Amino acid sequence: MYLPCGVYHEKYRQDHAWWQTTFVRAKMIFLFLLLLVIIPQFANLYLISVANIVGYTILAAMGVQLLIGYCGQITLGHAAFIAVGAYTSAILMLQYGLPYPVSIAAAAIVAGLWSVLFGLPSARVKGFYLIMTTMAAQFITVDFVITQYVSKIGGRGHYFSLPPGTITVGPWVIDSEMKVYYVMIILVILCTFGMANLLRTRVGRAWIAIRDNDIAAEAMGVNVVKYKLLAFFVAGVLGGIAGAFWISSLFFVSPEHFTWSWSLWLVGVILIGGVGTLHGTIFGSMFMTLVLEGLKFAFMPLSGVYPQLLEKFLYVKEAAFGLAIVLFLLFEPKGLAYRWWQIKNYFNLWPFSY
Amino acid sequence: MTPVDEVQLKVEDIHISFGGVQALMGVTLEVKKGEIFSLIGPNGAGKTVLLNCINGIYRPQKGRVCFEGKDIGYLRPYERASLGIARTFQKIELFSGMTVLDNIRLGRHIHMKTGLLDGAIYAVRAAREEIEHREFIEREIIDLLEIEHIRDKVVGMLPYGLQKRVELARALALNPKILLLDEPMAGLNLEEVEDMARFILDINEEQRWRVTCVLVEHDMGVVMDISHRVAALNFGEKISEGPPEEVQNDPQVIKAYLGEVEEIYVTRR
Amino acid sequence: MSPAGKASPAEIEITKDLTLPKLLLWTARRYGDRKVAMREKEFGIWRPITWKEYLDNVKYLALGFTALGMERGDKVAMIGDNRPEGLWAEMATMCVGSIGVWLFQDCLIDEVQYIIDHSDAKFLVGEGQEEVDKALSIKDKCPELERVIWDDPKGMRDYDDPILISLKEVQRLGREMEKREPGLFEDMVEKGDGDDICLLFYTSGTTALPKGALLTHYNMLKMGQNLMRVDPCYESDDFVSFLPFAWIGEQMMSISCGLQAGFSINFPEEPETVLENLREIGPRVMFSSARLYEQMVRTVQVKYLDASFTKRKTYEMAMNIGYRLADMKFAKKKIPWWWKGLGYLAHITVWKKLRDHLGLSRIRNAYTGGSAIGPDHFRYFHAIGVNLKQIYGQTEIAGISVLHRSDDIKFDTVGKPIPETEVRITPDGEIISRSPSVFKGYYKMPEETARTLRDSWLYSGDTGFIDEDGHLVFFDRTKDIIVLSDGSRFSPMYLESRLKFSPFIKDAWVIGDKKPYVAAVICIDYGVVGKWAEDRGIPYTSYPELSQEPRVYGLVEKVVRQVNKGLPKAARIRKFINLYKEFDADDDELTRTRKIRRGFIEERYRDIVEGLYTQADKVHMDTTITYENGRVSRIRTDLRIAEVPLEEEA
Amino acid sequence: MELFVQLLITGVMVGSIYALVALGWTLIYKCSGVLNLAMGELTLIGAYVCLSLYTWGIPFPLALLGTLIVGFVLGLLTERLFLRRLIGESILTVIMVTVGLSFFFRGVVEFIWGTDTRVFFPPVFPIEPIKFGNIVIGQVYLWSFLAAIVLLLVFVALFKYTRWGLSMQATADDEMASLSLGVSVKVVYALAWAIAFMAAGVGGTLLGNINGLNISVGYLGLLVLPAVVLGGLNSVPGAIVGGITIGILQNLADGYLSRFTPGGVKEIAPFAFMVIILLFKPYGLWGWVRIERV
Repeated sequence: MYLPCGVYHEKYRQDHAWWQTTFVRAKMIFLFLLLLVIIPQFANLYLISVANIVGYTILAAMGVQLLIGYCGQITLGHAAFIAVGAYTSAILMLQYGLPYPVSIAAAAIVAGLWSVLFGLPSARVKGFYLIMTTMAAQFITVDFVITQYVSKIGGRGHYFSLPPGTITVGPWVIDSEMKVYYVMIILVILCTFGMANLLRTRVGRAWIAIRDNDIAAEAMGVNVVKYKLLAFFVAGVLGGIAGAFWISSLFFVSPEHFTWSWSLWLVGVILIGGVGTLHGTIFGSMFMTLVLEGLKFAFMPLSGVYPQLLEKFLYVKEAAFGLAIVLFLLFEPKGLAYRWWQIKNYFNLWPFSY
Repeated sequence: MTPVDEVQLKVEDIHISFGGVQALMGVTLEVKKGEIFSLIGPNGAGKTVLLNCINGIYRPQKGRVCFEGKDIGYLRPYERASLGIARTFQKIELFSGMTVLDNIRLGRHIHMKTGLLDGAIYAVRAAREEIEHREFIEREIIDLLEIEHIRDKVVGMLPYGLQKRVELARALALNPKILLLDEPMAGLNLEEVEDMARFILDINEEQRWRVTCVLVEHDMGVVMDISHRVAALNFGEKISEGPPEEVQNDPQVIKAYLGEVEEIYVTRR
Repeated sequence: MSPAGKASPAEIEITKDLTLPKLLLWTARRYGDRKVAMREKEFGIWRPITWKEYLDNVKYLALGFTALGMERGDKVAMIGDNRPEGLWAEMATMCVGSIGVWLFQDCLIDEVQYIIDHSDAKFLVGEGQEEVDKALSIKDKCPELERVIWDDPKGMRDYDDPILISLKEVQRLGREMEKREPGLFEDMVEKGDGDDICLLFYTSGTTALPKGALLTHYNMLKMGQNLMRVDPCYESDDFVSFLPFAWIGEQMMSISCGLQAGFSINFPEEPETVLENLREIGPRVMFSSARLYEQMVRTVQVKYLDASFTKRKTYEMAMNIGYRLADMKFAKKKIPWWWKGLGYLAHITVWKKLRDHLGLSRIRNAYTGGSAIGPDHFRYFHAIGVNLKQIYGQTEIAGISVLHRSDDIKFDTVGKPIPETEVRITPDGEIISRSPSVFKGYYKMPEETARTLRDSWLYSGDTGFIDEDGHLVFFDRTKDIIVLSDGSRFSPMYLESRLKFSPFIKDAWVIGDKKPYVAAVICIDYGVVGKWAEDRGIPYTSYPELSQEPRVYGLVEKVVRQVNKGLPKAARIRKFINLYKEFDADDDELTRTRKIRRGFIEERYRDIVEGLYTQADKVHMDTTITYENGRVSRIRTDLRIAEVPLEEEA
Repeated sequence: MELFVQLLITGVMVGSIYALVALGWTLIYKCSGVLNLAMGELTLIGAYVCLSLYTWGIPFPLALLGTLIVGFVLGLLTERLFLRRLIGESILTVIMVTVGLSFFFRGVVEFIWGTDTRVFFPPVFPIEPIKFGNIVIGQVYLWSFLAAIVLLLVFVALFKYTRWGLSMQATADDEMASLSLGVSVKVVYALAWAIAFMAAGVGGTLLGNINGLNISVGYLGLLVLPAVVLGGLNSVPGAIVGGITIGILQNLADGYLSRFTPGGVKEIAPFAFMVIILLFKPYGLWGWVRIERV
């Protein structure tokens, strides 16, 4: 951590604090104001809806970041746990009429446990073989269990439609993008802080230790299997929260929202953002959502020349995403967070280079 | 410190082979409490394998490992760590992405309690525990091993000698009863070797620690200087055991080292 | 930055009755637990010690000393790094009425023995095992030594010599004493008188044996007061104590000014973390040897060499502005508004950050003393906006007699005398001074005392003159002045420090006294030149090899030419040689404060000196080197002599 | 019993197509260590190219040849542009580059050919099934099987008996040794990708002939993964056996288990089977246990 001259600590508590200088504290207060007051005040609905997608991506990618970036367990099936969360939350609200916050908590737990189930092979399996089992989790959960069984609960057909007014937090009905935005901001802030705190305490350190050197971790007294499963659990919880959040901005839930592509997309997001950093998750989510939205505007003028372009924009987006991942991995393998760090360093070290 | 006449660690008739190669063939050892016990022997004699068996990374095909009178052969490495068996590795095995402080903090893992919920909230209990253990690490370990100047550095960037020291620090953070040191002096320069020897003596003798040390080492000068007893291995068998001078002059040991004299039988003094 | 709003602190009236312990008692009672007296970076954080804790520690230590049989007038030798315990021991000693003798931490065993023996020290307070070892090895040769007190328990488990006792134990004895005789401490402090000797300083002496200067409470207090009359210190200030306590400058700040102003003293964690810790604290006041400032400039210049193009250019521009502004300031010209604007620009783009890196972003007054700092370095600090000032003084005058004023700085002078101080020049150019801080004499050396102290004037043995503005110009130690071929006198130190402004040159030694021309022996900076060589693909394996590389000679020659520019012909360096090793204090080539010991090296490198004044183009060397761990190795090598052609003045 | 034999035979026939694609996968892994998740998109490209050519009126064998050529060129290009830089990177990076490629290829395919199902028209193979007693086999299956077997044999022969094949083998066994033997590792990598592209293209074409061609044919690329896991990642015969096993398994599961569930068993069975295998044999059926050295 870079501290300016003249900042010193007389207590460990100060030394362990997140924000140690007035400048940083002011910056964070500004950020909160921006998110909670300024953006809702001045942004139009379209921007808010984009922000909601960003928030959803952050929540969804955070679990992936935890598994891949902090615990070294590559997962290609995270959408499955998001789906579990979404369906649990939806069923609890539709069938049992539970309030939204309760259903989020329940969805988180269910998704966490479901994730542990598919994390079990990680006790014995490493590398490519583990990737295979997480992939299997995706197909078994979404394409089989949810499509064939869960969606049929309550005889609602293939889709779970969510009639307006279903989703309520106490007296408030979550029925506009703006309200969804507030739900999103609160969840994102809670999850980010929770994760950041976890990562600097015992559990998080054990995860990172497993990532860096699992043999040494075990020799230092870390129950590797237990902590891997814990990582799967927490990742599942985060996925569940993401899923449960996302239904608030949908009119219906269907398995198509949680395809394998979405799992891969999330991994792409953390790769572009930066593996093993929390703000990498945020950068990646923003980058992918905003850049691809921006692409749409870039294509608009072209549609006059080639009208099919807009119609087929989805495919362009897909190809662009693929190309972005490849290019990032080849030319910026440490992701945006590293670049961010470099920029900060550039100025912190100014006028020198080290 | 003079060792107590009480067996702390006992290895009995260990056999282990890898793909037909017999790495250990019936090795039996007793390490007394408070002792610095050194294992010597030519390359490939099975010293590291033996440490790995004690620490649980390998499961011997035959034989028993007893610690403080209990058979611990069925325990996983992390369970043995929580009994008080800590170790360092021959090729440094640090968590290279973490800072020195975090590496040592991880060594406190078994003494900490924070779980998921406390950790995520951080505010009260986890914060208190972090501070308590930070205090312990700073007072007992960082100060002892003189690594104040690098506490916030990422270990991957440190020079080799300091990494060795950090590894020792991490093992020490376990507050172990017995410390397995796999070639702690390998690759160090003269000054660093002296420091390391001093640290090992401190850990063994200081009232605060009194840790039994099992040392695998090639540097004969150090081995002869600091060990209470020495055992020599060759081709997976114990060929000699006793006080340093005795083992050094054992004709069997000399024979085992024959032909390797130039490289191995060195002393940096 | 400047404490413009703050009122000048109330000055303490210094009577002949006041002593340092009395002042401590008074200050500590005034602040109690409400203010931090000192901080030590220990176990990763800056642990605060309040004034009350400070006083308590001193008190029990003092009582413990008494319990051990310390009496007024006894000598207590102290050795160790800068840490609170050192200061406690010193204050406790003074409280008892004894005399403190500080030794340099890296003193060789012979020096330790000499000083302890010569000062008749009864007690030795050492930090830990290393000091205890030293003490035990000399105790038989120092019959006066009764007790050795140690503090850091690390590695002390096997020591059972009855002479040893721990600081904690002494304090425990003190507590018992307190119970038996309450009020004893206050009585002891009360007995003190301003004219009592409080400290005995052994001067590091560039020649001969160390001499012990006797200083009184009054000397010390007056000196601090007069310094602060020029540059007030405030109780809210932070000061970092990192120079050896055995150096008068450090005592002046930590003891004299510290007690009078009541500021917080901060102790670094380890000697190797000083710069880092300095940066954390960001002191308001700093007093250090020229060496540290030179080191800072060197670090900056090395980093500058490695910075990217944009950064280098920005830095260069800002520095150009800075130098112009500094020169205008020195010349006391009114600075035009556009230059002020440019200066502000340079401040926010470069200087601010640069000072932050150096840990000088909050500095109000930075002093340099001990040895003169070179004009290039001096200008450099003013260019980046650090108010660096020269201090001139000797141990014998409690550290300081002449000082720059903030609005009246000339980089080739050391400023004007501080209040209550008179400075004169004798007809043969020697600087003499008189003030309330002039010492009482040398311990057990009446002849030396008589030579130095005549008619209450202190004869410094330095050469200088007072210029038209009343500034003292310090030339050099009289015996170090060289007489050039044209008969003019010249200070080699001036040339040396200008040479050392180049990051490539670590040390330089200029010769030319009564010689046909000036020559220099250069020690290149291994790290920087090594990097330079690597960047150019020049292979080398060791210092000797690198130093003899022709391209390195070319590099050094460029520096020499630069320095030669603007010098009178006779003073220009005509020949130089790259030495095969760096000067080293362990080889006695440098003093502990890292000044060159001219006499010694002249003797040691006689071959080189001779070579420089013959027609030869190389010198053959055959000598031995002692390494830090005691290893000795023999070196045989040829050193090339390079000739610098004289350029006609343009 | 009849059902069983019927399922078995269909399974073997479809499985041979899987085997063909799995062979391509294994080849890449063996030679360059790349775990390729873009296999499905390679089959798509190949199949669509063939279909386009066929629709323009080019006879099927020639169209297939065209597929092979396009596959070869694309394989070389892909390797040169993207994968050559990946040597020595972490497993995640390598996998995600292929994932990125798969997104890219899929987007391009969808952009050019759309997502509607297309069929080879007129049908390449006669529609009437052939009957062996009570067992009915569609001619499409039979011809595809034959084509797959022929191609498998050709590839294996290439691999075993040509200079390039041998150097590929050498590279796979020991990169350093092959370097010292003067084998160009770069060429070998490129060839592996070219062959994989060709094999996948043919596999896709054949599958497209059976069920019609749409984006879901890319699923074939995923089925390959259980196949190679079963067969051990780096064994060519293993890949062939694994491919056929998966084909059989899938058909058996479909035949026997689908009555118990609302559907989807056919697609899931290979993966469920794979997870179960991995739980008990963490390194695949023929994998080795690694000894951790510290």
